[in-house]
Amino acid sequence: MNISFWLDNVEFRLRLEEKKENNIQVTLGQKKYLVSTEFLSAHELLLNINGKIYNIIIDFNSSCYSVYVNGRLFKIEKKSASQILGTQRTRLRKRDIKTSMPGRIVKILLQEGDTVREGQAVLVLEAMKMENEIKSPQSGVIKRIGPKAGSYVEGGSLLFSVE
Amino acid sequence: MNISFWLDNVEFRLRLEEKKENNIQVTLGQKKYLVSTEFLSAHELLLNINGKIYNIIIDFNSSCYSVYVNGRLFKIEKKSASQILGTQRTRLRKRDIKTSMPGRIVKILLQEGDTVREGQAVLVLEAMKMENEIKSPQSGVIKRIGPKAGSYVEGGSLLFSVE
Amino acid sequence: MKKMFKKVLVANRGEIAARIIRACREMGITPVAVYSEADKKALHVRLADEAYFIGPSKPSQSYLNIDKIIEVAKRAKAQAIHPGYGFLAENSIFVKSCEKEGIVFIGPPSVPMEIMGQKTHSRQKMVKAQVPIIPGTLESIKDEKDLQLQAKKVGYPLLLKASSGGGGKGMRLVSRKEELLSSFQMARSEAQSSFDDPSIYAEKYLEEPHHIEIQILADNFGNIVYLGERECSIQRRYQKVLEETPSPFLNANTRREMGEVAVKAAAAVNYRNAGTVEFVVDKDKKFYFLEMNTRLQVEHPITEMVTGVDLVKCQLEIAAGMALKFSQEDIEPRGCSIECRIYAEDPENNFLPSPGKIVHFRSPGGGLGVRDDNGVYEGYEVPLEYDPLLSKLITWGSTRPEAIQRMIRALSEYQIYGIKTTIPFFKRILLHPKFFKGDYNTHFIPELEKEEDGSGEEEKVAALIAAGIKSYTESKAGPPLRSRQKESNWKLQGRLRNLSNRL
Amino acid sequence: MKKMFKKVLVANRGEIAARIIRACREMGITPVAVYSEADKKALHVRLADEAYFIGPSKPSQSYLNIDKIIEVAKRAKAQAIHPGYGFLAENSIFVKSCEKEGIVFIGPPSVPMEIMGQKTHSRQKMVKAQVPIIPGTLESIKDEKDLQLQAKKVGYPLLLKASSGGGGKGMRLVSRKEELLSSFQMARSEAQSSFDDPSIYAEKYLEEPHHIEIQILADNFGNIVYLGERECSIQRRYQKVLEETPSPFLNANTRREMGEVAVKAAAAVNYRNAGTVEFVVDKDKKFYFLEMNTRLQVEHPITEMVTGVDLVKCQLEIAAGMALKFSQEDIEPRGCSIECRIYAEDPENNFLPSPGKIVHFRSPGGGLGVRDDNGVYEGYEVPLEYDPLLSKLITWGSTRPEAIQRMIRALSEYQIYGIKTTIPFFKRILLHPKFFKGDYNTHFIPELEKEEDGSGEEEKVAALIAAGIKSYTESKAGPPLRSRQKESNWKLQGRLRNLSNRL
Repeated sequence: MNISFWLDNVEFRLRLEEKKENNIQVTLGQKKYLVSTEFLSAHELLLNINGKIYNIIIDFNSSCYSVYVNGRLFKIEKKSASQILGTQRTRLRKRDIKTSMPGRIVKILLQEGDTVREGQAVLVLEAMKMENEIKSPQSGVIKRIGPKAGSYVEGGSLLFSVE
Repeated sequence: MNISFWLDNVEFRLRLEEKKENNIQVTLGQKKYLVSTEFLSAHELLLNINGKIYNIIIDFNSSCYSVYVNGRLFKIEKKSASQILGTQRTRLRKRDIKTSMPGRIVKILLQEGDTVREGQAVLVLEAMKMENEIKSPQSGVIKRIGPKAGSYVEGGSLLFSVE
Repeated sequence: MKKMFKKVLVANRGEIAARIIRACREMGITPVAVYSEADKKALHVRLADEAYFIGPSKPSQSYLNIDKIIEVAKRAKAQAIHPGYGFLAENSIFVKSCEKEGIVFIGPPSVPMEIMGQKTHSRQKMVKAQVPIIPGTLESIKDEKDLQLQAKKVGYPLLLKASSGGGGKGMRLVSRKEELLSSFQMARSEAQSSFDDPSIYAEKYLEEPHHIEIQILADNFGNIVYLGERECSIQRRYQKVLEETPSPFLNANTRREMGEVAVKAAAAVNYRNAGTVEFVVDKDKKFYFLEMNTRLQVEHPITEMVTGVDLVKCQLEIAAGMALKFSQEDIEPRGCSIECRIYAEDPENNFLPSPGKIVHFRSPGGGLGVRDDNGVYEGYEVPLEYDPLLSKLITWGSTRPEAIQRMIRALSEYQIYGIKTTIPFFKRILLHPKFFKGDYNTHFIPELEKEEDGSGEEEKVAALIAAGIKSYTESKAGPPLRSRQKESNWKLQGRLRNLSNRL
Repeated sequence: MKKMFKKVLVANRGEIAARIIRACREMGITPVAVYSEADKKALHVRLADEAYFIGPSKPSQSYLNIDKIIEVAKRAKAQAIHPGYGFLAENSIFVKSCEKEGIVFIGPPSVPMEIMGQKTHSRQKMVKAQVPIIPGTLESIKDEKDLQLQAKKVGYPLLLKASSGGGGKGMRLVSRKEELLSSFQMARSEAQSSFDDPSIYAEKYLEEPHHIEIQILADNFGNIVYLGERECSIQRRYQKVLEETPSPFLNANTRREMGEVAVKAAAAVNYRNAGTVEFVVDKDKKFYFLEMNTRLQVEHPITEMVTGVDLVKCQLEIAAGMALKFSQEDIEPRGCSIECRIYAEDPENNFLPSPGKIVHFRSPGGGLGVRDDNGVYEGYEVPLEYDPLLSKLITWGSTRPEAIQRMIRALSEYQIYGIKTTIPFFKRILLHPKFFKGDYNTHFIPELEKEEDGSGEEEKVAALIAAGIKSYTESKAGPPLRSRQKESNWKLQGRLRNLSNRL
């Protein structure tokens, strides 16, 4: 079986061939791996990759695997055709940045109409007793800033729009 | 609501009255308890009984609650009419004692035809590296002993019958 | 002999409430928990013998609500209140309320608490007690004219600090004269909004500074002992991230001197309770009093690991009027200990908080030399309203390398899934050659953050293979049609890549 | 300086394999696990860096299969094998196989192992080394005539023991002359079937005996140290149940003498590795050599807790040819430590084994002074084929009461649900006034088992209320018809009771 995954916007192609029971050869790039698997539960895997042991937690929803290995989380996408097109399009379109956490707006660093680079901080939100810089996920122009400095925002409310 | 439970062949009657939200008064025997509850999961309860905290794990199957409190397991039966009758009858009838574990029969202590008291050891089974006395669950006469001394038994096989 | 309390109310939540509740249980004291709306299912409630609801999730309406907490203490017939750290732990109004109601506050009396809470007051007091302080002003700066005068005396670079401050708020580093006025104005306004007091004072900025603190214990009978130091220079945005004891930077001489000075500082304010005297140590191992924390410190466990002293039990005994059971000579730290503060934050995304449900939780705590003071459990939902500290993972080793390697091993076993945590960040610190050599100061993390994180390649491959296996297993179980669709993705995605490249 | 191994195979399973794997990881050694069919999902496999399948669940076909284990070690390029305890740990044929293949066996050479494995040999050797042994025969009893002669010399009560024995098998207590012959015959046949050797010897039976053992470490350079004792008198059917250090029964003098004698015993057989010299101590504190265990002991953690020495790491260093890093004067035990062996057994049903799936698992390990060496996890199915030890819960305290109270607290937090465990039984031991006073010997548990278990009333009420609440909650959620049916049960059951009374 051949599968194509996307991780951090890079494509990875895997080829899986069952050699004998519970022994799958995985080809990833130029390398081959011999893999055997024990399912500890639906979400917990004990993988043996070329003799090395990995404890893995894996979740699947909306065409994305969340894979947790040695304390790190990887979001591995299994994009369908239309979804990839969709993402590519919205990437160049207007983006509304919302907050997942309620908190207090400590500072607003840019104004409406300012240009912004990808990764540049737009405002500072205080939540869980910490101040957090909220950054723009893409370069563009700040079209709108929702809250005022010093105000409280609810979870899910708009922080700013960038286009 | 009134409920009747059986625990170790003793009947307990409970009366439950909802006083306000998440505040239930439970009457058990002469005593009254004010109880509030948080469900941590379907099987895990955090009970507050008269201000005291209890962490409880509870399972339900075949008309029996398995309740785990402070390291102790209680099997609380919620018997239906026919089940109670059934138990009473089998109690006086022939009982086949089977082993849940495979193991080796180290010793046989009684012979077919011997009378036996409730709790008296009938044979010794070695399993999980330990020797274990298998006792009669009721007084009566040993009708049959399945295995021979020194033989291996599979899980589920008959050890002895007592009537 | 004085009698131990029968019942103690723990006016806190999270890991520290769990820690105190366990100490109470081991002393035969009935621990009473309090909880807000968000904490109905919290670990500290589950561990307590009794628990009382105290109001909405907002701290000001529950954990900071003095009247409510006193009322519950009276209702539950608790003889004493342990405040933990944070919330009401350094609130002298609360201490006075307890005193008025005849409830024992497990902490210092209100007077030393007030002196140490006000930075310029405590600096003056320390000067009198011949405790070295960082060169700078003893009074708040009066006005802009005074500012110029004092800055000239102190010299550049200098730090402007809020007199009522803490935690880096209302603080500014001034490198040149040109920055002085604007920095002063910003510091003042921040101090005003954070502490309701615009007072600012100036301190000399020390080069390559270390933050090192001394743990002390003081009873009602004038006995004061120090229990060694904690090296707290691994900080991010003025927040401690990792602490260790002993400090790899100190020598035995400086260590003893600092201990003796810490005892002097505590004696100068008639201190009682566990307490921590914080110092800044410069590159020449000269040390200066920074502040005193008049409470149990977050990082107290590493001191317990090397001394064998249970600091919370000592606090309870001191508050009950008992004398310390040991003297300075009895305290012989053994081995080394490290603490990693595991936060619900995303280290790959500028340490943004990451509240939410812990779907899977497996702690390495419990192995030889591995302690885990956590406040969570599998299935628990980390609330938004409070500090994001999930766990303090602590290791002990007979040598520093052993403690470090044990920490690396323990971190590799720690599984918290469902939210983001700082676990991967600690691996970067611990595996850094500078850290392993013990050659670091407060600049360590800012410098580390500039370095590329090269790790994680092996995990990436494992993650991709895991996703592949999972996908393969599902395709074998599912209808054949679906797996055919998957295969055709290759072609489709090729087309799409071409398409998107043209957009 | 000798170099540490790069890769070590752990020829064991369960908690001890997990323990050794963790030590390897902390030393930068790649640990290699082996596993049988039943252990595909076992914890020790999950913790290892590499893992190899070695055959069917039956120990003789996997963990006891010398050829298979040697083959895997060679395939994995492991330089050394750690046997843990049990399985191949005291099998001198295995040691010789390793020697032949150039693989380092992490344990003693085969000669001291063989001497100590044979009870009459070791008794003779100890007599020569002026180590006190229990009065009795130095040779196996030749025949029934010799039996009468020897029994007269030894005196009653006496113990008949298997020369190749251990674990209470082939052992008989003889109180009177009349019982001698039949006991001898039974002991012989049991010894034959258990050890394939019918040899029996006789020992004087000591009154109110204590089982106390001394931990030693011996390197290749003639350095031997003792690391204090472990009191192991809390036994059930000759199996240790709970161990503590220091022994509340010993004084400093006896302790030092026993340590020195243990070193002498080890030196007499040119011992190398960690080892344990077991003694019987009578009511007058006279002590007698019982046997030497030439391996890591199950209860080794309590010694680690008070000395700060990682015994497994020492084993690895000694096997790699390094000298001990400390001498006798450096070993200063601090505080007290207790271990409870938590078995998958039902204490309310004559300790019948209770294998099966662990549906819910929450360990108290990781809190201050609480260590949990376990070999299981939530969702794990405890196999039928092996020892039912689930976990060793260990606490440390600065005093004995602190260690005990900490253990009681920790046990109260330990949740293992789905199988029966010995946790409730430990609460009975720890809360017993005789145990708390430290006034016990090997008769403690047999006497305890005669006492009524009066505890559990409060839990019973809580369990009934919990079932009531659960039932109530379900009835509110379910269809109204069902809850009406439940209410009518009252009447029905009344009728049934009347009916059944008449049967």
